[in-house]
Amino acid sequence: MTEPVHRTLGMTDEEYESVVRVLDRTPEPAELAMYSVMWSEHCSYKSSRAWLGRFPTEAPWVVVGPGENAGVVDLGDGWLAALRIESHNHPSFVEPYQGAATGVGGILRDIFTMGARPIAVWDPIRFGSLDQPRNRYLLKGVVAGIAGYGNAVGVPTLGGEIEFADCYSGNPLVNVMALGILEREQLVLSAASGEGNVAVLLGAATGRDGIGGASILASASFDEGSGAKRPSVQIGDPFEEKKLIEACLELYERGLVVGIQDLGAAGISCATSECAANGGMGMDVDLDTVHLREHGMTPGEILMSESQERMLAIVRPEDVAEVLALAEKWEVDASSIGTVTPGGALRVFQDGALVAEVPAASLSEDAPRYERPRERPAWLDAVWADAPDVPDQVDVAGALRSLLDDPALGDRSWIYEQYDHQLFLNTVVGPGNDGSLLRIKGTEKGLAVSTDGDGLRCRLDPRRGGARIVWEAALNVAVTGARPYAVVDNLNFGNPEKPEVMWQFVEVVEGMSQACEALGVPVIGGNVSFYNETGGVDIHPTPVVGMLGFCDPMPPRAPRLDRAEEGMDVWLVGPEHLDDFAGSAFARVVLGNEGGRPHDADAEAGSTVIAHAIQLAGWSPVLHDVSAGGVAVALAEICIRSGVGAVVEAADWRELLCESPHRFLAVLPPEADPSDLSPIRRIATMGGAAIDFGRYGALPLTEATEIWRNALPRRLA
Amino acid sequence: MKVRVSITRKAGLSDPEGVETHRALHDLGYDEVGDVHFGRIITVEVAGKDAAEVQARVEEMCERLLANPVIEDYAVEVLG
Amino acid sequence: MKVRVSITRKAGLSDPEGVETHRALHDLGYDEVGDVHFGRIITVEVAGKDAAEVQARVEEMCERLLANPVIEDYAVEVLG
Amino acid sequence: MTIAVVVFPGTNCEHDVVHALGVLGVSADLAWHRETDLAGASGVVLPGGFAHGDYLRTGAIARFSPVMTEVARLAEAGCPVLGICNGFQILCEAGLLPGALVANRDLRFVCRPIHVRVESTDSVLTAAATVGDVLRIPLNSYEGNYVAPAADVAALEEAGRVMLRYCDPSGAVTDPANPNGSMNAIAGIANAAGNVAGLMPHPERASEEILGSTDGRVLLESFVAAATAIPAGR
Ligand SMILES: Nc1ncnc2c1ncn2[C@@H]1O[C@H](COP(=O)(O)OP(=O)(O)O)[C@@H](O)[C@H]1O
Ligand SMILES: [Mg+2]
Repeated sequence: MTEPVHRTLGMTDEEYESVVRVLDRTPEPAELAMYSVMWSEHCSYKSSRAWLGRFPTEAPWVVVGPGENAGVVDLGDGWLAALRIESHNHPSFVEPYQGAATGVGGILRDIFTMGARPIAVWDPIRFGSLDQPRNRYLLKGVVAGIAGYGNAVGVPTLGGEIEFADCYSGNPLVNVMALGILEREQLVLSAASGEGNVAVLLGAATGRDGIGGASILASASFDEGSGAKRPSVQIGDPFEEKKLIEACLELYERGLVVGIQDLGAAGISCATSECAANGGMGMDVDLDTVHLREHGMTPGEILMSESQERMLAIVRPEDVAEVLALAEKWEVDASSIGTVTPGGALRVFQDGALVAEVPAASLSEDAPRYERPRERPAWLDAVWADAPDVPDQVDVAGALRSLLDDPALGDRSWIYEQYDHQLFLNTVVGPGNDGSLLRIKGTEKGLAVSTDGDGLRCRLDPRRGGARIVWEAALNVAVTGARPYAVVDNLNFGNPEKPEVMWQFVEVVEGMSQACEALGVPVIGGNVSFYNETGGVDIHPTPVVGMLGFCDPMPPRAPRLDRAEEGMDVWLVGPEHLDDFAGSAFARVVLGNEGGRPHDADAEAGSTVIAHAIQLAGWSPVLHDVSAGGVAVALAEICIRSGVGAVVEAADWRELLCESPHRFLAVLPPEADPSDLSPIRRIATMGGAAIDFGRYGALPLTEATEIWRNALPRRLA
Repeated sequence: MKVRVSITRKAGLSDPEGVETHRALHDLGYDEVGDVHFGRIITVEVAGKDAAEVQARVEEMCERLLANPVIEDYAVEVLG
Repeated sequence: MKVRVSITRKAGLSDPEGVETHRALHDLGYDEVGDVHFGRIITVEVAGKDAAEVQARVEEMCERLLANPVIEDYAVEVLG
Repeated sequence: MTIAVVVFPGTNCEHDVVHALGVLGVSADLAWHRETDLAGASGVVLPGGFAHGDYLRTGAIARFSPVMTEVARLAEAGCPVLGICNGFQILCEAGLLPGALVANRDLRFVCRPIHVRVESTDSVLTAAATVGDVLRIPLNSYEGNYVAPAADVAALEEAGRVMLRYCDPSGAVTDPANPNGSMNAIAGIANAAGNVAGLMPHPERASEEILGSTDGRVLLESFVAAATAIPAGR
């Protein structure tokens, strides 16, 4: 017995019935292909949509909130910033280089679709243990792919993060975030208004890439049987994208487009239907005019192709010639493929015959919505009961040795030195610090950005974990002098058809929402990646936050980790520690424990500490937030980067190694007295050739440096 | 023995280098040029007496390291 | 006609890809592997009837564009 | 005096070069690669990036752009021509400088500040510097590994045409301080007349304190001084 076609396309019988109801007839093959992709989890958010409304999305500075290709905020004086995050998890597992490369390409298109010039990329990534060759291969391939595409397309990669855990072995996470800036007049949206306007397809030729493809793949579990669903891998072409960026930016500058949309999942069918639906219009599309890379493509294949580096611009008829000429100047292929029509129908023709006719809006608006069952995982109580068994006394220097050797805590320069992180001459604080800080030339304004996630802590308590990553990201931008301004999020989860996973999802959304509300920071966009499971095992619930911070003016000399000097004092700013070891690096690396229940964020303390950080950033040589590895690792990073030791005078070992939230270190000149910035206390003095914890031992600086620098390279050699 | 491995991208996948080189050849006036495709050759010196055995070993190297079977095809020729 | 161009680095000039691949093969236990050299293959579809003429044209393309004579050697085979 | 900064499809450092020259008080104009006349320029910069995607071979396709005929003419006429990173690669491919740049020794892209030692001041790149100066300047390349037939390298050395060599912070030329495996640790060279020069590191990325270093300024200043000294577009 052969399976009905809709099932091979990943559609349930009920969903198929809805298509029949919408059309009031049996769908043609091309139509079924369109619905199957547009109604996939990846495109329709059918399992998550009900919950995403919880996020606070409003603030006076929000220009474009969630729903468009990227969120946009106002920076004053006519300047806007656009931010967006996406996942490319499954494609990167199939082919790490191209998967990651095309992830970068896709996220950049989301930015310049808004009219913005992309100015920076971040890459939060997660893998299984580097003990396994396959994971080393994946990490190297992903980093090379991000470098290969990002560097060549000419957009610097300013940071990211990396975690390792077994749950990512069969399912690495590759998220990418991009930032753009634009002047207000250049903002464009994806609405096709105006009957008779022309849809111009710009960019690469259309081939059989990712047919039935990337989006379906990202909407189903990944197991042995999924070979059949495997799309042909897409090959990224950064050169084509670079030309496309320049061509589109010039189109906007000359006011030649009415609306524009990038081609991502579901290719032409998605772009045409969304443009039409957003403008309350319809569109006639002629597939014979699409520039094809391969012979004999069916209408369904052309419509669904996920070939990279393509854009769909909506242009007034009288401007078409100028648009085509401009494309030619930039050596970008372009052709008119459609016309905006009244009435809301998307009609597709090939060889003069009508091959599909659907209500454009139905592809997105009539998509199914599921409120899937939720249930708190039964295993959680046992996990909480398995709290780290913390000893009375610890050799902090010894523990630090192990922590600095952890691949997620050691030096990440092996990664970020493969990325151009200086192009455009905006990078005031680059990777290797907490947040990166970019200047906007010709203004006093600065943008700070950090990406943060914490799979383990979110597994232990998704609500608290979700809140804490938001607070951590906020502090990471605050230590560069910027105030938290907007958030994008990437929610990487397991199979939503499992009630435990849905419960985790909803808890995370709640925790993140509470933190954003307390901070007064709007969520301006995001992405959901479900079905991150292999062989029935789900990944940790892994939300990733991208935090945009803003300052105007920028600090005259923003703090950096490498500016500590002999004789300076080290102050610990933040509330008393809470003995918070659950999910800490110390528990994981030194005690081998991954249980317990982490403490919650404290909105009041968090806000105070962020205000202190912003104030101190105006004049402190070094500020560094305390996160994985606690005060001990934070201090060690300052010592290593500045090339000077430290003597810790007053601190309990628990204070040094636990990971209570809302704390940072400030290294200040000896004459400074910041004690009015309570809660604050002096804990160490910079100097000497060791990181000296007194009765808890001392680690020679040279040794610490050696261990830290080699943590990643020695595992990848 | 000297072995030549030829690695080419699987049919149907895009080949940006080929496209750009095609464009450049036409700019230089070589209008007779049609499709251009890029690949790699790796020549490997392998100690061994038996050609069939060497062939099998190098094919294994291709699967494991030299080629990326997800996007590439390879051919191994033992040149002797 | 289909033409295969093989381009290899001139002997004596450094070939980082070859060196690195040699190292990686040994790491994987292929101790029988000696020298490894990297090169590119470019296959070009050329309109033309006369093999010798096509060969000459493609050699010219190599001299002008496809190879860098300072550091590379090339070989042109008309496959027909 | 104006300086032409050439833009190929895929070039990406053109605005950075214009900005850095602006910091020195010099104005520069972008010139699209299809232009055939740069007669108004008294100096030409080929900036970094990935001209034509660096496909086929770095610099290979760019060298045939119409503008390169004009660049060759100006070079011949003694006009200062500077290639930075991809620009250096293009000058080599075009035969205006000897040798070629191939993949880095360890096959990884390198973006970080490195040190170079000034070896000669006989070029538009180094005239304002002092032999022995050690400069800290960002490198940003995958194909930064300078190679040439041994005889060509010997001839370069003989003629004192190596301008910059990779070194450690103290100025010592050591193997670990060579970031990409370049022969003789060559980071920058010039033609026999000294008016055409190329280097892999990016001086424009080291021209403002706020970005971490100003060591690249002396190189850009050398170039600007040379451009000022000659009449436009000879
Ligand atoms: N995958 C990556 N790509 C680029 N930079 C990275 C990556 N992972 C970490 N980094 C950089 O290394 C530094 C330390 O990262 P991390 O410890 O995660 O920062 P924090 O704990 O302050 O959030 C940051 O500057 C970060 O941007
Ligand atoms: Mg931090």
